Amino acid sequence: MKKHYFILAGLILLGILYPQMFPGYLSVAITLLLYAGWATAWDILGGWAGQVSLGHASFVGLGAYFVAVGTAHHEIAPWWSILMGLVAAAMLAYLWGRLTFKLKGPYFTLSTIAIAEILRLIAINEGWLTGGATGVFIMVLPEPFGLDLFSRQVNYYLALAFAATTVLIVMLISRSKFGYQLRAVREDEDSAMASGINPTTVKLKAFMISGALAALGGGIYAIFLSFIEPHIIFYLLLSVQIALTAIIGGRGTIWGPCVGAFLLVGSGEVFRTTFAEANMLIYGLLIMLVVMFMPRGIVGEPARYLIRRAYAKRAQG
Amino acid sequence: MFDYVSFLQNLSNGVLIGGVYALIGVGLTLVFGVMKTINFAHGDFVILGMYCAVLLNTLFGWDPYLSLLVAMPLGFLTGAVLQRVVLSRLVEAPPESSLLVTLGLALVIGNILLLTFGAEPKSVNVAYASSTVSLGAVSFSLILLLAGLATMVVIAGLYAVLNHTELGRAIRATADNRLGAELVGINTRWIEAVVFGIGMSLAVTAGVVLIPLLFATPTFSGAIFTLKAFVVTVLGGLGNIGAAIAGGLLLGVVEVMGASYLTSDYRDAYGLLVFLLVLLLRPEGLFGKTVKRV
Amino acid sequence: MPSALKAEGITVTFGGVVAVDDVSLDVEQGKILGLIGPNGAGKTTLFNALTGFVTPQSGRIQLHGKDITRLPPYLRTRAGIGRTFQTERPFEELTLLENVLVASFLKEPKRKHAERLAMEVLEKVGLADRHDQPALDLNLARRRRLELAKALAVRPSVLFLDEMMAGLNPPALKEMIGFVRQLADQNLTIVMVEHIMEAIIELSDHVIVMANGGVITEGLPRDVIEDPRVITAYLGED
Amino acid sequence: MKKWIAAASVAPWLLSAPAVLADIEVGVINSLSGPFAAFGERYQAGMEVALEEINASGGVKGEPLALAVQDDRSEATSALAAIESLNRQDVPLIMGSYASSITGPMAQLMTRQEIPLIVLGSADNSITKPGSPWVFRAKHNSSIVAESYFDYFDYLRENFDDSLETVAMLYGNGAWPESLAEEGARLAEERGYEIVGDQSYDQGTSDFRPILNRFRSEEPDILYVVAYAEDGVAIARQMREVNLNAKAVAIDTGAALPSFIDQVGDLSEYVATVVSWSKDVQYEGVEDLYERLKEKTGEEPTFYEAEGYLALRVAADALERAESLERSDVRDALAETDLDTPVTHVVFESFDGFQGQNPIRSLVLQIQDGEHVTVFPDDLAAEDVRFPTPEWDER
Repeated sequence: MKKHYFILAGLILLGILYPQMFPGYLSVAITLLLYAGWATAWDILGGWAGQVSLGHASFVGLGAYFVAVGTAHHEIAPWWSILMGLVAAAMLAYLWGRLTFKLKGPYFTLSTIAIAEILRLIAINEGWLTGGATGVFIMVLPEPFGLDLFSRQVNYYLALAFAATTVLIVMLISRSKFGYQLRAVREDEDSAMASGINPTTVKLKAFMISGALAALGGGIYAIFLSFIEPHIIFYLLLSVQIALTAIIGGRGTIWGPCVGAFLLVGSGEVFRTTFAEANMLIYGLLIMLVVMFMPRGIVGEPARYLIRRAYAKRAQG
Repeated sequence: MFDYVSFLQNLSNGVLIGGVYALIGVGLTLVFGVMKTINFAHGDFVILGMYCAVLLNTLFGWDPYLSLLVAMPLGFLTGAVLQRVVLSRLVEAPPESSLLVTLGLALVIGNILLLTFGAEPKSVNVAYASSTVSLGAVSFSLILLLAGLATMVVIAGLYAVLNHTELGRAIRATADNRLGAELVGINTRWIEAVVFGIGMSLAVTAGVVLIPLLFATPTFSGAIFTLKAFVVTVLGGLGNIGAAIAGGLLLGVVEVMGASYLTSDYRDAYGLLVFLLVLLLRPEGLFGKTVKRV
Repeated sequence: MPSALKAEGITVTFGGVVAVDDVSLDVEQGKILGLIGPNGAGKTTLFNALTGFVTPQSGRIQLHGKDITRLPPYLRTRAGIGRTFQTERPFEELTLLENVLVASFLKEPKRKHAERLAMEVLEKVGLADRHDQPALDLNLARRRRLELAKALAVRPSVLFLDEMMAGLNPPALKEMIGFVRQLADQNLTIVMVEHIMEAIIELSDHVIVMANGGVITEGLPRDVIEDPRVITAYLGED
Repeated sequence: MKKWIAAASVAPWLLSAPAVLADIEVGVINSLSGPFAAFGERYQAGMEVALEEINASGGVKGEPLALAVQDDRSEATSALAAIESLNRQDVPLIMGSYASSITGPMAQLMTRQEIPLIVLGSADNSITKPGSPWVFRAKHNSSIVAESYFDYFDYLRENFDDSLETVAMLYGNGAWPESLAEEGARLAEERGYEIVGDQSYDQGTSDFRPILNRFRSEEPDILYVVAYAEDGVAIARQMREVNLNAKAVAIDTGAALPSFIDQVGDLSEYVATVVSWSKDVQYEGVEDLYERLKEKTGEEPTFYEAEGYLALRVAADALERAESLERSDVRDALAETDLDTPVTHVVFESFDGFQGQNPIRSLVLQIQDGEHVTVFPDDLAAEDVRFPTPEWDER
């Protein structure tokens, strides 16, 4: 376990130095860090609790809209509006989970798509609340300690802090009572109940943490874009991308979602500049190949192999 | 005063649109029934059918309905091959793998179409595109009527195959109880390929039938069709062919009535709300068999 | 001896089919109750009704005098019921210790204490030396022992064992019987569903025989298995 | 099929990316893949025609001009990455992109990084209102377009039928349709029209019958529709189907494409639509441009290609006049633009809260005998307006 903390510390250090080394590549890095954070947050529900959601864009959208509408229409500082967004996301997750957690497997997944689509339509049609389909511009932001929140560097460090926090939370969860409860519920709810675990409570907690963290990233995303529209924020494809990032990296692993983000955002950027119009085709093929040949994900598959090998060695020795 | 004529007009429009939805949904429900796989590329299969009709129309000037002769068998073959090459590998993989691989497949199909046909929306303009058939004060769109007719023919055909052929018995046996089917000597792997082929063939058919009505866009409308197909099948009951028709009609009527008498802004939300209610209150579908829950 | 578990008039129906028909039982503290009967007799359903996984249509269940009839399974666990499952599925990627931790956290929220408790039960079932191995590729006998350790880790006062002996080879069977004996000696109350007669005879203080959802006879193990009704019930099935 | 070849042939070229130092490169961020690719391709064709023209007449500052094109995959984050990538190549200015959801974030970032932006496709008001000193748009915006429609309605009211009063609005729920509807509602009130129907729809299955049936009972004089290509076609067909009549029918965006006439046929007659450019507009050089655009795409050109052409002409003009290729010099040159092109006249002004916006005169086209014909404003018109639209039964 210690090694995970060392890896995280090393990566954070690398992350802090990155803008000095590659000052011209910050936007890609911010996107990558946001996806790493979102996918890790998604994984708390989707991987650790085993409930595959295709509606996480709703939480991203909630966080983004709290920040954007807060600053643009109500002059609320982003640190307050993001807190409000976190609470709202947790509340949404609570209600959402209460409503749908009795559904299993694909039925739960389908219900998340439906709810996310309804939320998208609300965001588009209720202009008094969201600014409507024409979107919201963030023109001014306060400057805490003289920091320009619009600058790429500040965006970058916010995204880094977000991704690092999310990973740290997952690391803490993975070794905690809650983490073991999550695994128990994922594997077998009956067996979990026999261990005195209330599956609904555990899943609700996971959903609330997952949703709130996704909303946190959403708030940073809004500042990063500084212009948001419901069509792109509450987008089904964003939900799908978040889920795919975690799944391709490896569900229920600490580093899987981050590796997924590195691979998908990184390769997306490489394909964008090299394969021109074919880039989405190659992206789709990549997803198919990983799912077909590494069904547990890029981190999950070798981890399983390593455990097997270590066990086999010991059995011999 | 309540306007009965426009009510009947709206109701009949809802039923006709519902027929189209049913046609989109029936392939998805068949595949789910046998393979327990949720196919996210289903909508893109529909689009493939649309492009097939467009291509045959531009090359040979064929009427869209004529291109069914090519599209249906081609869809069947492609589907069966896809199942053998891609999906059959995932039997041992975690349960959501097939869902994910079809998501990837959807991206691949959409972008192959984009590279081949360009991004411009394509359609076939038939002379009868806005013709109507009148019955008293109520008029029906000819194309929607044809689509409804196609739905009935296709579903009747499917019903006949499932209930009156050896293959159909094998498919139903596999859907009911896979292990049991294997024990009586049914090659379930082969059945799955056939079923996926039929599913794709049905999706392609829907696309061809829809082309006089809608535009084919390579990367955009696939997800919309897939979503509609999900709603239809869940409303009816996943895996239940007959119920897909009922689910489609219900969705069509709910949407059209909502758009007519409430507000059209939330048209798609009406269907989704009913979808959620059904999921939560009757997960086996409105018209599915009651499943004993233990 | 006070009664540890008491059930009165338990009836369970599924869509009109009566699976358990008006069954009552009473187990004293520290005793072992054996539950036998042919397949489809309703043993497992009764077992699930007692542990909370099935809701009975009528009847009352008391644990140490407290009514638990309406409690969901996890609250029954917290009230003192532990159980094993026939289809045990350990978390393959976790070590044996971590597998047991899931359960031992219930009574010991601090990780250090939870680990100590988990080690204790692993020692009890003889898996302590393997505690840091992943549960991957564990053989059947060890999986059973791990399952038993998980059930014990919630510190139950009444332990339900669901066909723990099935499929074990003779030495493993002997071992398992030894574990269960020890547990009872430590004043744990045990209810076991079992097909292996050897285990029933050796362990049970009292045996209930079920067929078609009802109790056909009960009593001491030796008496019960010689009861002609029991023999008919089993043979009739073949 | 040619796309496949293009994709395959461009890949190795981009991988090796030989930096041709002699050229002056301007940045282009365009939607070449993803849902907006249909538009991106058209802008690209227009820019290429302008590029050929510019280089044929000696390039810029005596150097050949080249385009550094980056795909934004129809999403904002890729566009932002593309800005950084072009920034590293030190381009003097960037043109882009189609959707407001992409162009908005681009405008914000480029203002901060002080890179001149020439808007390619986005017509959303918010891009140039309040705008920034670094953002320039030669094409129209939602206010200008909505005003053109209502100027046209006013013109009809004054010259043909003073009873024109009621308006029914139908529009998609995207940014552009919604903003045109908002502006339309505002102008309707200002100019004394009554809104009798106001319905939006989500993208999807193109069934407008419920809405059109509703409108029919309101008997509007004017139908004001904002819909993209496929929806516009469906709306026109279904109007006939449900027998919805109006004296004036305007369908924005969808009806401006040649494919609209192909798909809708005779039913498209009398439909009006506002564009920034048309092949029969009375500007100099229009026929020549039309021919070249047509040759490039092999299809009937549209205002999209023209806007792409326009953007690069504006860029080249500013680069030519700029004291150096420093961005601040290029910005200053852009601000002083006063350019005649076959598409329109370009100056960048501040007015009504806009900044860096060309107060372009939009054109109203009407479909007459299977052709798009410029009918308004008067001095740019090629033909007279046909009014009123006859009822379906009388056609």
